[in-house]
Amino acid sequence: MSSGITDEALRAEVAAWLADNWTGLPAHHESFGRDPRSEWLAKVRDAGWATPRWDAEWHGRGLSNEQARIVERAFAAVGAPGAGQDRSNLWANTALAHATDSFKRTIVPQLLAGEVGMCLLYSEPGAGSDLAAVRTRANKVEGGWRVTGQKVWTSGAAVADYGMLIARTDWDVPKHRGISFFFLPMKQEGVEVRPLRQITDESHFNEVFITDAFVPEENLLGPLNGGWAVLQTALAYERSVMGDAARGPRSGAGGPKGDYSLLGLAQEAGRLDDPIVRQDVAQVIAWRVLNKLNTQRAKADMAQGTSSPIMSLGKLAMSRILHEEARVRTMLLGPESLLEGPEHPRAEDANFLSLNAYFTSIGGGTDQIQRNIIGERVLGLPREPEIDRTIPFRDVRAG
Amino acid sequence: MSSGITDEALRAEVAAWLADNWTGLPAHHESFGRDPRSEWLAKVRDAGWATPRWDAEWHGRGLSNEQARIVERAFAAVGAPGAGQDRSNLWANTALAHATDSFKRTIVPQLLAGEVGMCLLYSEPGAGSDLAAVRTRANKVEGGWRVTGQKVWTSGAAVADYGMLIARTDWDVPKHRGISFFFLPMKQEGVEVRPLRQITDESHFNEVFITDAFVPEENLLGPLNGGWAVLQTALAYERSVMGDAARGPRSGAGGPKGDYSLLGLAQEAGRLDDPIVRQDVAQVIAWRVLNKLNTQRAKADMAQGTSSPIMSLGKLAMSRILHEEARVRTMLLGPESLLEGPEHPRAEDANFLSLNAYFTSIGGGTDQIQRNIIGERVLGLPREPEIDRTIPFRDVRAG
Amino acid sequence: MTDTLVRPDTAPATLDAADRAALGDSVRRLLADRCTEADVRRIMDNESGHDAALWRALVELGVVGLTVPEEHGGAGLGPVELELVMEEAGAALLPAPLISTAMASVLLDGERLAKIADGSTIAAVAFVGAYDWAGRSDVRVAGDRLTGTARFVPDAAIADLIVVAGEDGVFVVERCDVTITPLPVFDRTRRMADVAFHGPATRIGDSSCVPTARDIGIVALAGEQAGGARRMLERTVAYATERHQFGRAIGSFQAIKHMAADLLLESESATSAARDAARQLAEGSQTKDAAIALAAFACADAFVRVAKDGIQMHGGIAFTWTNPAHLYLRRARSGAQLLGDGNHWRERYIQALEAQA
Amino acid sequence: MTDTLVRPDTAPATLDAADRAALGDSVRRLLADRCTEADVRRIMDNESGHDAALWRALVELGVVGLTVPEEHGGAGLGPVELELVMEEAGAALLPAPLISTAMASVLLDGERLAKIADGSTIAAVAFVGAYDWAGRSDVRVAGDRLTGTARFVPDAAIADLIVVAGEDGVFVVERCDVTITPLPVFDRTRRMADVAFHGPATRIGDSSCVPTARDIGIVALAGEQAGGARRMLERTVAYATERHQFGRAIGSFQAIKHMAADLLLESESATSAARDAARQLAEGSQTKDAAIALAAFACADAFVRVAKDGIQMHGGIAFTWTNPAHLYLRRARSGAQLLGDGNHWRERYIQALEAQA
Repeated sequence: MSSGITDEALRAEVAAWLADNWTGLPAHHESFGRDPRSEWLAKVRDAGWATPRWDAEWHGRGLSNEQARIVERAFAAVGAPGAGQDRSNLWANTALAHATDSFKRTIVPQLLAGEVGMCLLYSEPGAGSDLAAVRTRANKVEGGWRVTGQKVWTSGAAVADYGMLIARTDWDVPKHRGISFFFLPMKQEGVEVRPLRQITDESHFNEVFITDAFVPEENLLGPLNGGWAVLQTALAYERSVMGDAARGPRSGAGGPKGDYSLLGLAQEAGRLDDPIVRQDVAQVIAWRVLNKLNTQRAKADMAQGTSSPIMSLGKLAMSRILHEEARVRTMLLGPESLLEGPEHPRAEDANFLSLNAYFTSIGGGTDQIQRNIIGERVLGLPREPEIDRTIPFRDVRAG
Repeated sequence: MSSGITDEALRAEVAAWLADNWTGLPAHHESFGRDPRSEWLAKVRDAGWATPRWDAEWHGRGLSNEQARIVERAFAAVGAPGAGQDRSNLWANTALAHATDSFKRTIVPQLLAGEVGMCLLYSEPGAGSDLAAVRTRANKVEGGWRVTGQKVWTSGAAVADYGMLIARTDWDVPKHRGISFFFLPMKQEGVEVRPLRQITDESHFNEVFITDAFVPEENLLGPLNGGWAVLQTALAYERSVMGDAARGPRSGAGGPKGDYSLLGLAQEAGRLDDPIVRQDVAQVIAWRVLNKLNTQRAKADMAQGTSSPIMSLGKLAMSRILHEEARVRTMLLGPESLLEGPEHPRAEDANFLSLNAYFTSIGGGTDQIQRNIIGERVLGLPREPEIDRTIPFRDVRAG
Repeated sequence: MTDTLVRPDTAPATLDAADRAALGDSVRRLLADRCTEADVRRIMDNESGHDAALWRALVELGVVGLTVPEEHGGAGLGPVELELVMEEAGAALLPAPLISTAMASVLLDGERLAKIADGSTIAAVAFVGAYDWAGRSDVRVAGDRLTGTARFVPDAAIADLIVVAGEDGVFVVERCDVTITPLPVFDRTRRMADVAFHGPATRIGDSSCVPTARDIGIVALAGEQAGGARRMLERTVAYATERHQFGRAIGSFQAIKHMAADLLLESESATSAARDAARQLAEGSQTKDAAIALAAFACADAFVRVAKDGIQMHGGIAFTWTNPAHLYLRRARSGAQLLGDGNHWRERYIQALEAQA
Repeated sequence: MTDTLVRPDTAPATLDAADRAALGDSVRRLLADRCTEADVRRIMDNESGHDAALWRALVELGVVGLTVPEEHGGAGLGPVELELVMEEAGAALLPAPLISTAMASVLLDGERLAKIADGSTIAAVAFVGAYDWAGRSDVRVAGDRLTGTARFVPDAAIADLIVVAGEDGVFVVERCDVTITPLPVFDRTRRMADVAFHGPATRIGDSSCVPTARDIGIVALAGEQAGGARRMLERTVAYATERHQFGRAIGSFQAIKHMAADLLLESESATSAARDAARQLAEGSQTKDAAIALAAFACADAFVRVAKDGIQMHGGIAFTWTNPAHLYLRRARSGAQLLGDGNHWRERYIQALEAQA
């Protein structure tokens, strides 16, 4: 699609707009829940920069991918957020693609401005790797559904206005065919959020207990019992950004960060004269750099319109990197790694990483599930025969 | 079963017998085909030492396991072979347990004396990990069966008198239920043996092409179509000795052998001052020693009548050891590892090992199959659903 | 002098197989009763990390005085039995100063030994000088006076007595004569403290027993690690059998099953290594230095790996604080730094092999 | 002086994407036609390991003179194109002295360069002194005379010209002035020889181009390894799709599928590393030393691992001589020792990172 504007004109326009409008943001903000940057984001939305590839109807400008990147680069150059959400905003993309007309008119603008907080209600205690095994039920009632069940691994549930929910609406068909996808209002009786204590002793996630909660008819996304396909497109958004996004050490004082931080730590710890240390540090840094090179190559391939097998490897690669980096950090510190707490930031980093690495190797699909996906979708290897794919969900063994 | 003889009396008797009879063996012998040690072995058999645990009817003395070990130790002490074949002789054990009465009267004594050469006709090009998928057919004819098919990975086929053969005798039942087990006479038209060139450029194995070969009725072991169970007992014998038996480097001049040979090689190569080398050498030697300790513990457990989970780990352990040792040997040698041939024995060892390690990690059940076995039979994890277990073999997809 | 026995002056008794099994059973029963997961979590949350009542029960069972000679009120047993007991301790994640007191039992003399065995004294051991593997302590000896700080001393905060062991000899210092700074530790089942010395100390011996004390510590720790690895694997296999995804127990998938098989190799190898080191130490074998070094890194590595991969095999449930899997990983990580890390002991292993050759 | 370009005095052209793709296609087509598995096996069994007709075809396609400046009859291209061509060479296990001639192209001058490009001369490069990574050669320079032996020189037995490169400068020696001893090699697609010098030699330059020659060699080798790894993985995946056991394609089992996924990561990472090193070398990037070192070990390790695990995934069929899997492992093993092994380049990598910091 061509918008008719030249690159130069576009560049000038966005620069001028930013010069007129961008004055920076409050220093601190919380990344979950209602976005305190809403005022700015609303401005970006209304100017058409939030979703430059979309039509004007959806606050966009119908720009080509190349021109949209001009906009994104201009925002990035001054550090202003909010541009290019037509590629990055999971919630808005999902709603635009699948929500009912009336619902998306309301919700999409709000999502683009960060005016509503969102969370994911996918996983359950009995449905982790196997999301299609969800047992949360949505029963049809007048004007909507009543939902009952338990969800886990939900970030930001406590401050969310809506949860993207998968729930079972038909128990008498095979598991993938009886699931529906909803925007569940979170601020209601019947939705109870309890923080989940992680092995890192943090609580970034919640359990959500849903008891007879109401979701109105217009909040159904996609067809009734067609939620599995909606979920797949939503998951695809997530996966495509996961490789880069693994969280590092939490301490602010744990030495230099980034790909080469191990080198600094080894130096600090006085261990860089040990040839064994040098080999191990070199290998971990190498993996980090290789992962970055892979990602760059994937992006370049995609920009040229070729599909890239490399993107899906990022999360798996990062999982190895994080676990191995935890090992090497521990080795570098020796007995100091026995410690924890803010007074021992280097030990804190090593220990935190040794546990938090599972956030990447388990969360968002375990390494084992990732290898299945890479083997099947990228390399084209045949799927494993699935014994529960064709039988009514009622009859599937769970536990 | 108690034989009524005291340990002391038994010890004295076997010592006296050995003193009277054992004068050593010819220096060189070939381990496949007719055993040139037959004369000695026949003597051992006739004296009851070959199979001390068996009844006199089968050349034994009805000794307890403990007393039989007295006999074995006495033979081992002077280096005389042939004792305790009631535990070690795959062929004789299989025949005694499953052969027809008439056949075993003939064959068991011959097997104990090494008077007939044997080979295994199990694997086929299309049935490797999945032995139950054999497609060699045995069709019933007057007085026996006519066999047609192709077998691979057969050692000693060229000099064998019989092959222990599994062949399909019923195609209309699920795969495990249509297999029969035979002693196939090898010296006949219709049995053609071709050496198989391995990646090591050796030919220890053969392909055997069987075309309308005859096997007499009495050479059937176990019930018709009951060959799978016979095979299982035969395989159990093999597996129990595999962990120790992996072959090492072939060169005679490649430095000291055994668990600590890497240390000698590192020293010879002048690399033992490199801390990285020291770590890698230590780790490989450690794995070798641990495997030996595991095996000792397993044997001690079994002697006490407890079943040991450790025995089945030996082959898997050895596979890692051999591949890793090949890597470390290569690292120690540097560019010298590019060479081959008898003038470069250290390089020859490293390169040979890098290829021959697959003899252990693929041969006799791949590491992957081995992990299945350990997971299911030792740890008790549930079997994988098998899609071809219940359908007629005719309908199973092969390739 | 010889360092081949637990104490140069006393030959440790060795139980026969039946008595050894009975010892293991009695410890296992006690811990099943008194050291449940809930108990471990309760003790972890104590300020001291110690449960005096549980310790008392261990004293009464004879476990605390296991390697104390009978003449001093102990059971007079050796490394083989200690290793066996520690397998149970590791399996249960027992938070108690058993390794410290076992090491101290090698170093202490008559009356002090009796007080270890009867539970009236808890002793912590600080290895200094050449025996401080990571070189973090700076304890100086001048005559009979000690100054400086010993770092990362296990169980020091609950100890009545600090035993200082180095190439300059063995010293005891009363709790009241040192400054003890408890450290915030990642594995709260194994507490550590820094111990600052201000002069007063009593020399009780030369350095001849110090290597044996460290060897006893390694054997005890190796047993703990082997036991911990085995229990963590059992838990993981049990979970993989009961947890269903895709309509199947997850343990029926090769991804999980094959990891379990590899972990069995690790865990069984650790058990073999720990028991062999114990046996060789008890027998004063010529090759015991290699056996000790092998156990030191093989058992530490195995426990870390089984705990690590075990968490992965569990999936999300093991990412929660309430699941005990991470407690095993914490314990594995702390043991791996206690008396020397893997690289340290691999290097010592190859030195021992060179010395043997 | 700068060593940022292929030759200090010539800026390499860089093709646009379409031309680059066309170059890759033309090489792939030539090799699919003239360097089939049967051809590789035939050339392996040659005494020389060389096929003059195939070499002639590569000359005619412009591949041999790829990095020779246009003024000397070459294509005047750079590391990026060389790497691309070498990916195809590695995939096909091409037995031909492309790496040697590419390195020589950096070191040689006018007329000798023209003879490389037109195929009338094959040159082998012997790195000596500080550039002999494993220190096996003992070549001594006295004025313009060379004595001693260069060891493990690739392609020397078929070379018309030996180029000697070290810190004392660059020399050429005619074949007739040296004694060449072909070596029995494990990877018969890459022949080696020892070269003994008896004095006569011509100095053609100082040492300033030597690092670039080695860097070009690494980029070419890395490309070969990335291409080899990719093809070996493709072959393995194809076999795992077609081979059935237990009524299923073996690639449907997680044991095989998950190994394949891990190998894809290795193989894609190798491709990224090789291409990045080529780009940075072509651009004279400030961080090119790190990029070259990274490619050197990452590509070598990846090819070895993909070949190794690929054989395992095949099972018994790959244990036979007639299956080509082992040819990939042999090639991977020889490349991993050619210009420095993994440990060597990991150490150089960290040196480069230290220098950058």
